[in-house]
Amino acid sequence: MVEKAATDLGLVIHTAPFAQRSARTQLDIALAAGVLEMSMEVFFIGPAIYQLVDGKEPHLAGLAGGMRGWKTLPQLSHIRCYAECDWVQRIDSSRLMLPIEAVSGPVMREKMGRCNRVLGF
Amino acid sequence: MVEKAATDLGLVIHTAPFAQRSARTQLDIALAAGVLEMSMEVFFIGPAIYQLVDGKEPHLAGLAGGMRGWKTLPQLSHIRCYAECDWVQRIDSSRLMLPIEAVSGPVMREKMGRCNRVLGF
Amino acid sequence: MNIFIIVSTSPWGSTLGLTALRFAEQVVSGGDAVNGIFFHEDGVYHAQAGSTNEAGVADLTSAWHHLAVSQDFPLLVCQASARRRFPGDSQVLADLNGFSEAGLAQFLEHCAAADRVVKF
Amino acid sequence: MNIFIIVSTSPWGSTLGLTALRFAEQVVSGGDAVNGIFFHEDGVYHAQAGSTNEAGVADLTSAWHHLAVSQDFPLLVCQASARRRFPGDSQVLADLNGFSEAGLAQFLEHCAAADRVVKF
Amino acid sequence: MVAEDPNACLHLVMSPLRSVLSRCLVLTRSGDQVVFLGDGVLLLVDPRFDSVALTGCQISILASDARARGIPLEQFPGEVAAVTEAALVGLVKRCPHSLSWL
Amino acid sequence: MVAEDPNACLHLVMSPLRSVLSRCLVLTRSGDQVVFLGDGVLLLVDPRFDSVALTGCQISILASDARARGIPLEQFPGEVAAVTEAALVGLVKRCPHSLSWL
Repeated sequence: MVEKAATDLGLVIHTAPFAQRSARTQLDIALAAGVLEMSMEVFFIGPAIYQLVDGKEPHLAGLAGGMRGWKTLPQLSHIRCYAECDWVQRIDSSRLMLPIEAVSGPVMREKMGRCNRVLGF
Repeated sequence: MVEKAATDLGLVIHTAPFAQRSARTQLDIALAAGVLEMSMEVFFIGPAIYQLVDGKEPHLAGLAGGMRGWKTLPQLSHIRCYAECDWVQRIDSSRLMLPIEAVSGPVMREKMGRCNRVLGF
Repeated sequence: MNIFIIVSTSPWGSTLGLTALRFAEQVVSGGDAVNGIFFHEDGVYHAQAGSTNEAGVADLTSAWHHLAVSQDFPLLVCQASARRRFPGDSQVLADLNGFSEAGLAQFLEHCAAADRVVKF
Repeated sequence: MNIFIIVSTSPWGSTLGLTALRFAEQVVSGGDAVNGIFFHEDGVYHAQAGSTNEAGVADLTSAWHHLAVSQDFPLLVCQASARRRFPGDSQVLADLNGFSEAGLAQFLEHCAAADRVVKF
Repeated sequence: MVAEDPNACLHLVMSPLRSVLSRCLVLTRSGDQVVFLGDGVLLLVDPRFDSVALTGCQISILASDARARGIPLEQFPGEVAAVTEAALVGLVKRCPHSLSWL
Repeated sequence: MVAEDPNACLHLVMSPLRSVLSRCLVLTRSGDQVVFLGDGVLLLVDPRFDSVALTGCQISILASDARARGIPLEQFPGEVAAVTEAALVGLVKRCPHSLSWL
């Protein structure tokens, strides 16, 4: 059996989607990593999962759009997304832009530990 | 019996002492109100009570000093300070720059409601 | 009623700046008055035109100026907050965009003169 | 070891900027290397000299510059963060103080080249 | 024209963090108005948000901020009122004091 | 010279808010290093701070940040280590990953 290569980048997202208003910080880093063909595991903590909710109307609060860039990530590189069970349960899965694996904290911690590089935002 | 006049200003302080690094925002407003001879009630919520702790060494973290200005307030105008019981209990009272009344939330809310103007920082 | 508004957040740090602007517009259109806006802490960046040159995001500086001129209320920039953030002469910067520096005594006088004070 | 440092807070918004500087100095004096500093979000204000002209508070801009020159590592200012905050030509501003603008690809390359990444 | 409520305080909750709400609760009592706006709207979808602590308060959410962040207004029970910026002016006029929690 | 611990993560807690610590705890496990610095040092004097959630982790506090804020280092039990910026470099070298919680 061939051992699976470790994921290049573990991205831990733990702030609210628009905490720095443009909300693009985390997405932009994910896109840049995708362009460099880095494989990624993204860990959404708490309300950060709302990054992936489609159907936002950011213009209503004077916010920039562009969040749909998340949808393009699987075309760039290998990506897997995780979020906490209790947050995922409350969101209609048809509204999520990428497939999400609802897992516990310890499972996320374990997967994160095996990434070559971890960045948190 | 003469009815006591309402306090001019209720100041609600609910952020950590150095949240904006200089930590002087709240003190500066209190001092400005004191100079205008406004009577004051100051409500410290959570870690904000550390504003009044003496013996800080702000230079160790590159912070500006001047917090001892709290001590001069009673010379400018009438001032009363309140904080939550559980926070006050954990601080050696000899380290506080002004007398503090340890009270419950409902008591603070009641006193606050009777101030002519309330400002929160 | 006379309403005094405090803005403490930067144009890019949150959506509260835009909410404050809309709130002020609604105060006026409902027949009440704004007696001034006080830009405090990171709110002082509202006085810096061109701060948010991002597609789809409104530049609030000129919107504030427009509303203040039409309704004749002052845009007050907290002097201490501005001096901590803007290198050089912050008064010059503020003047350019129709804002003026104010100290805390002036702030408290506006608070006292208003029927309501609200902070964003 | 090679350590890459991210600074995300403004010089006045917290004490973490000074902690980052002291951390970098300790990395160097302990015989390890800093392969760069990335100033992100409100951290970009570290590139603006004279930001904290307050008594008793150190101006970090020149301290960063001094350390970077003596140890030959780059001071990278996040381009997107800077353009959102500085009106006009942010590159010119950054250049003046020995900082240079960087995109996220450059950021990720520095992360990959380092043994450790730490954020303040 | 809304009548003034001399005993009510208006609490503007602007943070998505539960511990900021905890601080707000110290000074909240029955009859107060609590409005969630800005990133604070995310508190209302936090699985650990407990509305029991706000019993006796009128709870509102700023509709534009909720929709901007992808939070559907239909999902809230009747006890949460979706409000406009104009309605927010009404609440400010109704309550002599307001506190902002960020 | 401290040995590298390939399984440890270093958590830098920079916020005084308990709910930021809650987020940190989601990704914390026994053997991790947790350092309180910046305004995060105030969490250690929060009456509702519960160190049980950090059982199995080494807890440290940045001494300069604590003293700057008037928090006496003597008041902490032996389980909390006061550290310098130099010691922080040692912790970063020891742990392959670090996460900052602000």
